Amino acid sequence: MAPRVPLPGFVRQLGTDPLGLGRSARSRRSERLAPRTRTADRVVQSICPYCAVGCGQRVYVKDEKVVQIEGDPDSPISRGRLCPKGAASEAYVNSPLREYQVRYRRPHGTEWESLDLDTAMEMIADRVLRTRAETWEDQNSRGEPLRRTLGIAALGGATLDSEENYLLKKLFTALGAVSIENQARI
Amino acid sequence: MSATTGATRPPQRSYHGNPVIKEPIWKPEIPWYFFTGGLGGGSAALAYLAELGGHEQLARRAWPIALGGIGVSPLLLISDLGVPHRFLNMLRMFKVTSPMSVGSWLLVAGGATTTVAATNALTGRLAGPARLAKPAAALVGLPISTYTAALIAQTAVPAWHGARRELPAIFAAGAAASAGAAATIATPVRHAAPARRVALAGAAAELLSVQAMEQWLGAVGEPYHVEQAGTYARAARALTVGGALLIGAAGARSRVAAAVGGGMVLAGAVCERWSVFKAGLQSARDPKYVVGPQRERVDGGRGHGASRRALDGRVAEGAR
Amino acid sequence: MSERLRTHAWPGTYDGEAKPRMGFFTDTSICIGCKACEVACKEWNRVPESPQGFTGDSYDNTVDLGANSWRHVAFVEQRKPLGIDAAERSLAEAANLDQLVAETGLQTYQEGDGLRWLMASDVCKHCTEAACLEVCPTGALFRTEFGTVVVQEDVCNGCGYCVPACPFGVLDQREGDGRVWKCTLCYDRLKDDQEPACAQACPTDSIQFGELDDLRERARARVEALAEAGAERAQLYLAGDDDGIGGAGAFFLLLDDPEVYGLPPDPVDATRDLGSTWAAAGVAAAALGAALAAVVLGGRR
Amino acid sequence: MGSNMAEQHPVGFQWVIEAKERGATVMHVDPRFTRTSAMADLHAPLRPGTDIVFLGAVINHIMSGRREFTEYVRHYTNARVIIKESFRDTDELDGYFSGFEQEDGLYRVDSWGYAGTSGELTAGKREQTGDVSGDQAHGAHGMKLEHGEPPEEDWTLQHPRCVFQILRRHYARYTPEMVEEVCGVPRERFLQIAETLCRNSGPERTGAICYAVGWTQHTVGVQMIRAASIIQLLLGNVGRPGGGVLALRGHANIQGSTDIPTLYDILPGYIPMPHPTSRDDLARFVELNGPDTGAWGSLDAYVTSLLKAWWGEAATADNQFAYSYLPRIDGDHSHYPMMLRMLDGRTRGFVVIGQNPAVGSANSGLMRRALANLEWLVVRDMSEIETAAFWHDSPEIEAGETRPEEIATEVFFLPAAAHTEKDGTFTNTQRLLQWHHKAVEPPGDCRSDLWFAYQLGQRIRARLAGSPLQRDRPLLDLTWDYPLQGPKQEPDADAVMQEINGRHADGRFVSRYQELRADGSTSCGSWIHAGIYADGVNQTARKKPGREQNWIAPEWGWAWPGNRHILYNRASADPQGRPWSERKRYVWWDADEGSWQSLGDVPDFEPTTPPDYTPPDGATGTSAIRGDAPFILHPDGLGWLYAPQGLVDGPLPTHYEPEESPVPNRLYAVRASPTRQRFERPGNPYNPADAQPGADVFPFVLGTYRLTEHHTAGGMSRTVPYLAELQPELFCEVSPQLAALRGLEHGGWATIATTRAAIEARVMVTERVKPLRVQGRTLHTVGLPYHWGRKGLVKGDAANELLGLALDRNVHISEYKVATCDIRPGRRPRGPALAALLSDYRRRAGVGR
Repeated sequence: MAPRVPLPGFVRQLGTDPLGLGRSARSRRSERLAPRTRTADRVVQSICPYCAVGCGQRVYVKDEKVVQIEGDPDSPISRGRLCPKGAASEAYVNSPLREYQVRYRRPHGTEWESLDLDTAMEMIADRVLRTRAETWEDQNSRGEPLRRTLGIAALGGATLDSEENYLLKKLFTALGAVSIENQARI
Repeated sequence: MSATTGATRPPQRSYHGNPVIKEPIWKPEIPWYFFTGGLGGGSAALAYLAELGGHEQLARRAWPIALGGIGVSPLLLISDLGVPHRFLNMLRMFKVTSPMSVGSWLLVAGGATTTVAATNALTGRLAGPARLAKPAAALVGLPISTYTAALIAQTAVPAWHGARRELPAIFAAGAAASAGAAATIATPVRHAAPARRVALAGAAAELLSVQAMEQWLGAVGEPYHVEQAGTYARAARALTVGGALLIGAAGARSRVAAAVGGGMVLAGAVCERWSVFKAGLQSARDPKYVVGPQRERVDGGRGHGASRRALDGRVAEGAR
Repeated sequence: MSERLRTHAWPGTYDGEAKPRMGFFTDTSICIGCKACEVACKEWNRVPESPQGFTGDSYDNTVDLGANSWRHVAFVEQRKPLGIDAAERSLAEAANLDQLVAETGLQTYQEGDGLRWLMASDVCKHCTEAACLEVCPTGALFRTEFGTVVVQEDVCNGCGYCVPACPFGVLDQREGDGRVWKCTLCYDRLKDDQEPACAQACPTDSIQFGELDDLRERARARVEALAEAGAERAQLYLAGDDDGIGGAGAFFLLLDDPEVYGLPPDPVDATRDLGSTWAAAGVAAAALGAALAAVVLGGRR
Repeated sequence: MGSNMAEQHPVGFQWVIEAKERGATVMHVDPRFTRTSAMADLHAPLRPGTDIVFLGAVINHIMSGRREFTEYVRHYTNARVIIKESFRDTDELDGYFSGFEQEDGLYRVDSWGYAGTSGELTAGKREQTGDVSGDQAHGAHGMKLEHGEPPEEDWTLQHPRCVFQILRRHYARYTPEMVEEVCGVPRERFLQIAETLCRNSGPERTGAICYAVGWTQHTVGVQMIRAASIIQLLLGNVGRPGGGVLALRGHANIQGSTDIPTLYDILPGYIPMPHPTSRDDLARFVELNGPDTGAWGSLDAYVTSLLKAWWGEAATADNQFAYSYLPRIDGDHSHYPMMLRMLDGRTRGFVVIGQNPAVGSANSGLMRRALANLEWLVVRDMSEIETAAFWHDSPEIEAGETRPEEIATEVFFLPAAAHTEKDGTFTNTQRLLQWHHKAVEPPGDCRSDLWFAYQLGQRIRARLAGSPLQRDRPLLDLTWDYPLQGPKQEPDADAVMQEINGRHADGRFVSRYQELRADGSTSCGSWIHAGIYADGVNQTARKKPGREQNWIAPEWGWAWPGNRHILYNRASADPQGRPWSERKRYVWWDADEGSWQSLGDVPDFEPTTPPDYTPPDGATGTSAIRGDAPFILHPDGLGWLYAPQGLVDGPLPTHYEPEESPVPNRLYAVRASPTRQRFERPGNPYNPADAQPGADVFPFVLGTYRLTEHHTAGGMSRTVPYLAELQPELFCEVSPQLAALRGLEHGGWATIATTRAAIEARVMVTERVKPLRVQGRTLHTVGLPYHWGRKGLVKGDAANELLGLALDRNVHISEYKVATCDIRPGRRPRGPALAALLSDYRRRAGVGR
């Protein structure tokens, strides 16, 4: 698609650009170029999901899709800078290997099967309660209270928000499932 | 994998042995175009001169050869482009600093004039325009034969840029040899004397100019003798000499000898272009050709001051 | 706009629209080889992946600049003699001296234990005299209003002339796409007064972006300081305005000679010899004409 | 030391470069020459696992040369405190402290306490199951001190049983020569570092020590960090700007997931999980776990407020505020015992959220066998990580040892929302909570883990509605109604944070933890976060640009507790409340105002307690802390050079060899830490160590570490094109000498083996890894980054396959950082031949399956 330039370049050279190295060679597209940070619908301030330095990130959104993530110059910790992982955050949230659907594997199965989210949650709730009931310990040998199950374990939290950790700890503790851990101990 | 003992080595003079500049990315169409461009341009000149000299039969054969050469050239160039459908962008600008830009316009001019000339030569029509087109085609054909040398010389490839004064001569000689040889093949012996003379002159000039270049270049010219470039160079020399001798000895009497001799000279010209092309790739690939001469210039005080040590005080001087 | 930054087409062809000439000063003495610049550049410019596999060239698996790597961090591991001061005082005795730092010649900058690990982020030089720009037949390459050199993806037809023309081997053709790509110094971001992605990401500000004049000022002060601190091979590369390419828009502070990093020690823009090249071509053309005339017309029938 | 900041925290490292430009000296002590070493003024390679000898020698260098910051030490540390008669040090008992019980492999700690005190709870009673978490009060909680003052002190620091003298004697044998012999660090290099540290301390100057898992992942990890704290206390670097011991933590919210812990042994705010012994008596729980003095003196207010937050109306004074709803722990339910329970079939269900034990945990093969023994497994992550794929893609399946059909585990994979698809906070490594705003809705089935926890809770509560069972009360009485937002009905993170912040009875938000009451009138999800929603404003979402604030930037985010950026910053003023120097001014007493002032931080002290305040008899909580005692969380308000309480393996850091080490312990008869946790069972063999028969089968030291380009086990980087291509293949780093010894070719392949597994890696021969002369031998190190696995854009073997389980009993963290191994050229065998290779190694090492 030849560029729709008003005048051919070699004509525009006749003015101040005889060698044709500067403005006469600039195409209409280049002239009107704008970064997607300006053409985005909105930008939100976020924090990098990788390490614990806590660098500030600016997330740009266009048509309800993350189109750019870069450093947040306002952050006193990172001053707009990022490491290779932080700089790759957009490629991480839009990774080609990211999963968007629930997948289920039946015992002894050889393939993943699909399952809708609601059914999965129902099945999980059933299993939690079943295992909890089967492995409930009310007291120890000295009659002191245990009121717990070690039949259910949970792992994970260092990559989750503090609020998520809070609800998980609150729920599992109320369930009596005391054996929960995360990467802080790895 | 760098073959050395490990990632750590005493301060070495190249970065893990990697090239410093990039090899040209052109495909085989380009060395072939060097040949067809020269053939086209040379034949146009030959055809016009033949007419001037009253060699009607010769001219009637040389013009179609010229058209063939000039005609196939754009096809080769367009096929080499990364984005062929944007070939018209070649005429977007006219840049004197770019031999390829100037060359593109020359090719347009050459193409048009040679088409008119050849049509006239073959069909007699367009006599009016042909009166102007023929000399124009001849005139334009000359730079078309040599601008390609300027093109490759205007790169960072040491073997090419170093030979910028000699390469045009080689390409000109090559054009002459090709034009002469082609005409010798295409024209009955009795009308082909001038063609034979051009073929012989061209061949001789080609051999001499290649020799001169290699003398002059010294170490930078090493790629021309080694590996593929060397093989093509030796083939070129053998074919050119053999062809010339055959034409010289029997070309006047035997159409077969003329044809075979002409073919050999043509093949010689093609090989010479391929030798020049391959030498460029080899020269860019090995950091020693790029870094060696530059380091010598710098250590010999003839460098351009790309690097300034703080301690030797030249920073202050460089920062006037 | 100081005289010394002037290029053929900037600011001349832009009159009022010209902006100050922008560039990069890459101070490799504080580069920690993290490759944030490589990733930030590829992410911003949507540059395709370019896996090269495990190279064994220290921590460099990017290998070089090219159509799919517009920034390239080089890693050079060097064994150097430990620079204890001449009196060969053992460090223990020296340790008890008062001004510990001054006396013991505490190695400065990347000279631990006789071993040195150089790291440097390479990029297009945006030369003052840019061979790629000058040889480009279509005007796809052009000098922007910021004095930088940019390939316009809507014009480039992949003729490939700029690839061998660049004395630093920066440009390359992208497989499957046909066009040539290189660093644009984030031309689109500059249009919106934003810092290029690599410079903004660089954690230690080894990559500094700004007006070329200021950057050159800063670089001179920096290399003096480093020299006094003992880095005797510290040197500015392409920071002047009278070297073989008239000085670069993106210049460097290196801790060793350029070729150690894969950079040419004395790059020259081929266009400087354009005159002699065109002359040779012209003479050869004329000679060809004359010779043909002589041979064709001069001979007996 | 114990870290690689330039590579693992590059953007944090900008401040090290900035300091260096202003003349700071950067010293990196690490087994390898890394990108941090490249930037350092000085690099000292030391043998992995010997950090305590190095640090102990620094302590010795300080004390023998009287280089400590005397006034700071006398007033702010427990140097002056006299210890009990009964205490015996390791020099007398050749490697043991007093109180060691051979059968339990545990110490009874009451012999370590301050003279004249009681209440130190034992680390473990014999009748317990010999595990660690008996009634031990965590951290510094226990120990009863009247009005916060140690009964017997000697301000002249001369008394033979005062901490200062015990410390000096304990480290007398940690000499520069010992460092050279045990750590392999040249004597001069060590002295240069020790001297630079000393010279860079005192009123005018401070120095910082940064560490990471290079210290924590050892069987003596906690004591390594303790040693650094002792150095910083002796040099007066704690609580002062530019000082401190900075933990460089590895995950975005690992600090947050420790403060509000998805961990088994603590409740939010580091409140210990209750044990069976306190039965249903809240007061007994507080009695057992809370000292009377110091900030922990208000434990009753904190735990009561937590119970009110969780069980609201159902928590009343007459039911001990639903204390009985809390389940009890009575043993080590940490990560590895958890996995071993799965192997033994006693744990049947497992929920894994944003973690990847199949390649991220030690002895990965054992982990996958544990997963294969589960009834059901739920994995929530962004991509199909190895933990989700273990049943169809694993080294065992590749080797034909097992087939998918034989694995019975039912697996649910639920896609998770990214950090850009949910609101919430990350707590960074400096306790700073920063809000990240949701940019877009989670796509497809992706949901946040707020959603998952909330939804799971709702469905469970629905099923249990009307249940008569007492065990279901905690679920039914739980406060669990959070406003839901957006098309995916995600719970409102702000509402959760408000619950964490806590409210008064009248609904007003709590603004300081000091407002919390034990009478049930306040609720607070985590006392250390009280004030995070002060004045109804989400303090963590404050984004006042750094350039519009001073370098402390108090109006960006919110640091717990109470937005205090530097903890114990009272110590940045002298005992009379004056700044130690103008250069290091930070917090000081303003007599006219009658309160503590600061450059911009919140003073970490009772605002109006004057420096000369001495607590009255019977004072409790922080009012029992003297005006010149900055360490308000300790019962005595002092910095603990000597830890009388809170640790299971000793009051003073002591060098022990790692679990797997080619050489003996040069300092004591005890080879490795006597309290380390080992698991003698199939699947977890240990390489023979020191002179044990078969130790020569694994002659080389194995070190594991990370690269900048990848993130921990690779789950968040191997799926990212731009990161995967930067470091595409697992490689091992070996010295030219080791390469020559074993015929390893640069760029070629090598197989690395231990009794657990054999993996393959490309070979990087480099001088950045050096052989070390140690205790008369030349020891070679094999370095292995551990980012690879079988999923993602780039694949490879996982280094964690090689490691065994040997834990630091204080915190149950396994020794990832050092082991022994063998290395040989060529790729590892495939199929059954792999198992054959392993059994050959085990046979030669004399070790069972």
